[in-house]
Amino acid sequence: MTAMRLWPSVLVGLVLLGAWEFVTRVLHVEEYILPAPDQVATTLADRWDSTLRSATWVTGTEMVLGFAISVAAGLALGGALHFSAVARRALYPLLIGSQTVPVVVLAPILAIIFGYSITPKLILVALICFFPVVVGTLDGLASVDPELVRMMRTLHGRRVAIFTRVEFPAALPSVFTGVRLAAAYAATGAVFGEYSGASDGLGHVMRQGVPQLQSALVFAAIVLLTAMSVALFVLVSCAERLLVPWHRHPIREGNNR
Amino acid sequence: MTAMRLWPSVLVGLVLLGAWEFVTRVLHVEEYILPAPDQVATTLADRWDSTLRSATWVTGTEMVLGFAISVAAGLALGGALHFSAVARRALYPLLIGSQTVPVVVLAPILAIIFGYSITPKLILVALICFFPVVVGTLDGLASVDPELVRMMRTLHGRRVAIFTRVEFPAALPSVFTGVRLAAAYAATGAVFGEYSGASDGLGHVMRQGVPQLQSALVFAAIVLLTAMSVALFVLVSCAERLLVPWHRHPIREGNNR
Amino acid sequence: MFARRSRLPTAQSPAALPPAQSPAVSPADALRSTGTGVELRGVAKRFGETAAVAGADLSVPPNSRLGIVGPSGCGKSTLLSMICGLTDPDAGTVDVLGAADAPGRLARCAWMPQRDLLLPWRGVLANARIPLENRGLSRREASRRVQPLLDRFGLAEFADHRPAQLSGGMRQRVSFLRTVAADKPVLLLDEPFGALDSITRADLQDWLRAMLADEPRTVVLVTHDVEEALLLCDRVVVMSARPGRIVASVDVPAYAGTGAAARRTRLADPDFIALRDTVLAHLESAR
Amino acid sequence: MFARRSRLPTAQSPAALPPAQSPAVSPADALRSTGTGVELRGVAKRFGETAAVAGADLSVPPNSRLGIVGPSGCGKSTLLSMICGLTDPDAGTVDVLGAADAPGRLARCAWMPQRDLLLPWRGVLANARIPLENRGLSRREASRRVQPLLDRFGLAEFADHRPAQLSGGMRQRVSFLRTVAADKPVLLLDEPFGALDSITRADLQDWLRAMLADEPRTVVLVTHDVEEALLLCDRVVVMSARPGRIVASVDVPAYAGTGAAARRTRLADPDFIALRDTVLAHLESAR
Amino acid sequence: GSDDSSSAKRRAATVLLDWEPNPDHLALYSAQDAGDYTDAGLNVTLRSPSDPSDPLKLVSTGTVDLGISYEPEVVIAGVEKLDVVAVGALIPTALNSIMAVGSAGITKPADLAGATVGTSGLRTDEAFLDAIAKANHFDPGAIHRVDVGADLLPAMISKKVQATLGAYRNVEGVTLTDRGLAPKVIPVTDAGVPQYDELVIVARRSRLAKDPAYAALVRDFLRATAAGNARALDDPAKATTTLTGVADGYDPKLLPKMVEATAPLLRNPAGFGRMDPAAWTSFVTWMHTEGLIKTTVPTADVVTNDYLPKP
Ligand SMILES: Nc1ncnc2c1ncn2[C@@H]1O[C@H](COP(=O)(O)OP(=O)(O)OP(=O)(O)O)[C@@H](O)[C@H]1O
Ligand SMILES: Nc1ncnc2c1ncn2[C@@H]1O[C@H](COP(=O)(O)OP(=O)(O)OP(=O)(O)O)[C@@H](O)[C@H]1O
Ligand SMILES: [Mg+2]
Ligand SMILES: [Mg+2]
Repeated sequence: MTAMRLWPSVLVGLVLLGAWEFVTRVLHVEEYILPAPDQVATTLADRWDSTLRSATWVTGTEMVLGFAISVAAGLALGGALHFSAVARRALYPLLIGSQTVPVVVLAPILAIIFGYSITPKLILVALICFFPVVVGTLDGLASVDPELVRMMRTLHGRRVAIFTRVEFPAALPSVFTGVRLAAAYAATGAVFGEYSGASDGLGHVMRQGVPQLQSALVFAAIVLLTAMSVALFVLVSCAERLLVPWHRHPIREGNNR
Repeated sequence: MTAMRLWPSVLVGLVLLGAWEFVTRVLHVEEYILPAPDQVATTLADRWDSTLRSATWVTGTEMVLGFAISVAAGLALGGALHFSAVARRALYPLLIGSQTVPVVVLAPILAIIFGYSITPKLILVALICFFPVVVGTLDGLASVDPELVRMMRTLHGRRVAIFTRVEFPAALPSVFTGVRLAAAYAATGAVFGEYSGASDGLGHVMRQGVPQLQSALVFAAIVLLTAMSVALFVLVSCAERLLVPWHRHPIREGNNR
Repeated sequence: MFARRSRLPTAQSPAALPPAQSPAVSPADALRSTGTGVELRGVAKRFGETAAVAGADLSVPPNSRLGIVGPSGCGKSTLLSMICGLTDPDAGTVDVLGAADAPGRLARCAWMPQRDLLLPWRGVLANARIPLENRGLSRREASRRVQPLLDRFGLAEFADHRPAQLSGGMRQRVSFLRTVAADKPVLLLDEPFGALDSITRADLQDWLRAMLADEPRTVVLVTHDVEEALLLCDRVVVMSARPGRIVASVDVPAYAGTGAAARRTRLADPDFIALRDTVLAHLESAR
Repeated sequence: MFARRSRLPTAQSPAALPPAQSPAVSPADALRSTGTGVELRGVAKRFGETAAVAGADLSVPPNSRLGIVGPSGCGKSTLLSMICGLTDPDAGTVDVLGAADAPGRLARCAWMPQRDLLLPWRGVLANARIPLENRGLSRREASRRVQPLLDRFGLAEFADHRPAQLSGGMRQRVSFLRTVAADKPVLLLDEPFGALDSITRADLQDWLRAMLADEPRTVVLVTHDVEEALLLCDRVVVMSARPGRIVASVDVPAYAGTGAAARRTRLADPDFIALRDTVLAHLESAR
Repeated sequence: GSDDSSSAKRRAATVLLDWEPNPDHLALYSAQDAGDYTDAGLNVTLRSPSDPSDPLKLVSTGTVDLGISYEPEVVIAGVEKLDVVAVGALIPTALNSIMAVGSAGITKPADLAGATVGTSGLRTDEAFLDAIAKANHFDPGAIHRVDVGADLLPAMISKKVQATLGAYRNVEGVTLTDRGLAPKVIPVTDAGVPQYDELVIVARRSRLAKDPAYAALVRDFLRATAAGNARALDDPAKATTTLTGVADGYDPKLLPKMVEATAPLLRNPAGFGRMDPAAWTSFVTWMHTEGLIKTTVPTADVVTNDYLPKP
């Protein structure tokens, strides 16, 4: 079953590897531009113990923690904004603004405030990831069937009950759209965080590897980042399947679709 | 009416400016970290003709074009993937991977393929912005009420008709979640695009200004970027109001909410 | 006390059910102590171009039962939603057990919507116990209290099924059950049994009659089934086609007994048939 | 030709309506040329633990009308969805006008679901013309063809209203209209008039009877209203409680005439009343 | 592509800079602005890269004709078998410096012992620090290093670090001075790092040998750049104006000072662009001993003066 569901990814992965190998070997794309898959694999193995393991661990920690913070913050903010159209109109431009302040500008400010610890990195990851969660949450909450809310109001439903029992569950699919996006952006966030000064992590490895023309090492880092991203993404999708079982997997069996 | 709807944003904007002014003047935060609003305003005015106007134009063009490409590509890809669960499973990891490859790695590759034109910048903007559109489209399409689809099938509805007349309209709210996110990311995308080698644009200005501690100039660029982002976002929201009128503004008037 | 009226057929202590947490209602008895029932004066409502209700006057004495019949689209559902305070009338006043403000009316009315409006992510039991959860009961306790009604309505077997897994009639029964479980002094029922076969429908009508006999409530029942209105209500009014106004009112003499036999007798009663034909004639001319 | 059967009351040339674009159906006449109507043999369906339908056998001759009544939740809707090819039976065979495969059945059946399933983003007119748009007609042309039905069903004024702005009965009428506009040889109607008041309902029943008299189709009608089944159908079957099987079948003699008078006569006819009581008795014992 | 007549069609040459336009590129922009390239029959486009390593990669692949890079990076590229060679020095001396604001109390390299030093995180910067420590007789481990990425200035000004390594004396040094922070600037080459050429012009090595037209283009480019360099030295005010047009992100008030600080560094006693192969050889050796490269590379493979105008 699981094997059946995975083979397309595996197949595409293999085709892609083949194409990659083809491009590098047959079209002779230079190794420092695009290293061949086997070079990346070799580097991955050779540098795992010395460099990549600890870097993966550091970056993975930043990703997971930053992601968790951003989901919590995004849900809280989205929920809070939902309660007031005025607050929403007032703060939405700020939220968008928060996405246009580039990392290069924020990084020094954060470093000065928080020093060169993990904190500024977490803040950067969270800042990048919380936005889709907020937008997903707000959009989900705004699209709840108003009739359901009306129904709740006649059934002793007060504001909080309506939120927790109707609005939030109804918004969950849309919330998960945002959370899924956040999961995909966590890697980018962590790399940027590390660009602003870090002594370990995959972003740091890349930053050192690029001027050293260590393309195979850089690609090995990218492979690891992608693997972690995909893992986080899959995790989120599993959580969704668990938490939103009524949705997108309707049990209406035997339909001729 | 419109004035009434705008005052919260304006108020918050003023409060924020006040707080900013306070932080910079009273707490004496260094100018190179956070310039005072009036410094930013002065710079905005002083450097508008010499630098910022043309940079804004360049970056704005990249944003709008890249955004348009990403929406088109995201819709097309999301729609295409919707038709095949196998393709979805196969390509989703690739899509996530596309979000974890950093600009420094992509830029030389793009330069080799496309040379130094606006093309690589547009590709970078599109690469950043298309992802939320794909995810929004896919999530929207997956959550269409299967009963509506069944109904269509008995009414001469063939695959394409079902898609255009039921699935796509039903998915639009979720598509717009993605498009709205894409609009917010277009600025980031353009700035990154310019990091791939540009001779004009706000990203170019910032990349020069940041190491030089030209904070007022950098913040002026950020203000311009944010303004353009918000404008794009508002534009998308207006388009949504126009295209999805049955949603989130149900005409059920007079409800006691 | 609220719980005194509770007909949830469990052996609970009367004080166990906490009072509704609505701020507008303090002691539950206050909700029923006034002399008025449901009063509408000159109530009107437009939706854009459409005049849905035009100057409706209605007076439902406390603990009496009013049936409303009328052509499709004449504003019956709109009227119910104005009574319970979910929709504001454009003109006129609505008074429910002494409350004229929307929150006060909301606190007094339980509304069974025409569409079932079940929560798709909750199973049958979880949907049914929503009003009790809203009143602060634990899930366990709330489940314990609605379980007997599930059994009674033939839904016990489906307690964990989600709405998408139910038949249309089952969904309607869950919706009805949920409204009853809210345990409010005023019941506004919008076609409560429209999706039920005649046998199940008769059964539920009987149950409702018995429940109301046991502990009277003020009921406004919208239905397309004239017989149903006449069987369940003290008075039946006929609404005209849009814009809806009350064009006829028929008082219905009470009848005793429950069960299929009493019902059959009632349906065959010439007085009843005459009454039915009167209402139908009004309805015909109301078109 | 397909269009020959079209009863959309417009003055169109018979060839104007293009054939359905389903790949399974080539010349429209092929759909109706076979001698069989709808045939079910040992059809069964389970949903997990729930046995919805158990070994149903049914035979509906072409162009005849079958009514199905049965307790709520006995599998009537499931049966319809198996006939039209939207749900695969676990066991047994279904044959519709000679087609045993699901796509073939889908091409032959128009299904009116129990829930109205209107598209929330389309207005009344746009919802009603969906089947015509699906067959390749332009919006203009499709609108032109369904407009007379809108007028006939009292929806003309609401042509641009979206479903959320309609009353329950109006939504049901749109859904019925849409099903009829699909212009298929087999009509599967799941409680088509359940949300309508008695007068509107009688009117639509009359319309349906006249339409079917004019150009017969094979109809399977699920209803909770036994009188409705008897007024509209040639034969009425009773399904047992879950797991649903056919437990009784009653042939209904035809009656002539349309309009309120004919209807009243029919309802008062002692034979008719006897028939009704027979079905009700079967229903009672089917529970 | 090339062409026999210089009047009809000018030869296009794309030059990828090492970074955004800045005072280091005075010679290039002066030449561009004064029409030296046009006079040489060239149509030169100057471009910014996404990363300083781009010029090496893209010159090596032939995507661009010429690039600006750094001597240490060119050596690394040579070791990595990139098809590049330095054909001229744009800045014939080291710019990278130990830098500290006056109040930090760092006055000589030995003060770095026990100090917190911010670096840009590059391996070369780390190696420079090690070398400085050894040359000044203290344990490299006594330097507390903080990788501050690109944010060297804020790190110094906010006193998160006492000193930095990686900043250029003609740019960051000027900024600090302008802010009245009385910076102490010690070029790394004064602290124990061997002399090297900070910025060099690189060309594609194999093509130089095979394609006479390309060789001619490189020669013409270098000659025109030399002319530009001379112009910048002659008329710094004019050069400043030229630069102001392209260095958008710089403070227009500060640019003249930066140009002023840069001008002396542009002077090459051996003639514009000349590089000292012997110095390169010892720098390669130094890099090897410091572990920056795993194998050495023949000097002739990475540097040549053959295309420079004869002095
Ligand atoms: N939200 C709304 N927006 C616009 N028009 C509405 C809205 N709600 C109801 N209407 C209109 O008001 C009129 C009365 O609707 P209502 O639902 O009250 O009818 P009803 O008597 O309940 O009909 P039915 O018996 O068919 O349920 C209808 O014409 C309907 O189109
Ligand atoms: N998708 C489903 N998943 C699980 N169970 C289902 C599903 N659809 C129907 N059922 C079950 O099958 C049985 C028959 O359902 P069906 O809708 O056919 O009943 P029905 O005869 O149409 O009832 P009603 O008259 O109430 O509409 C019910 O017990 C229902 O719970
Ligand atoms: Mg209604
Ligand atoms: Mg059903």
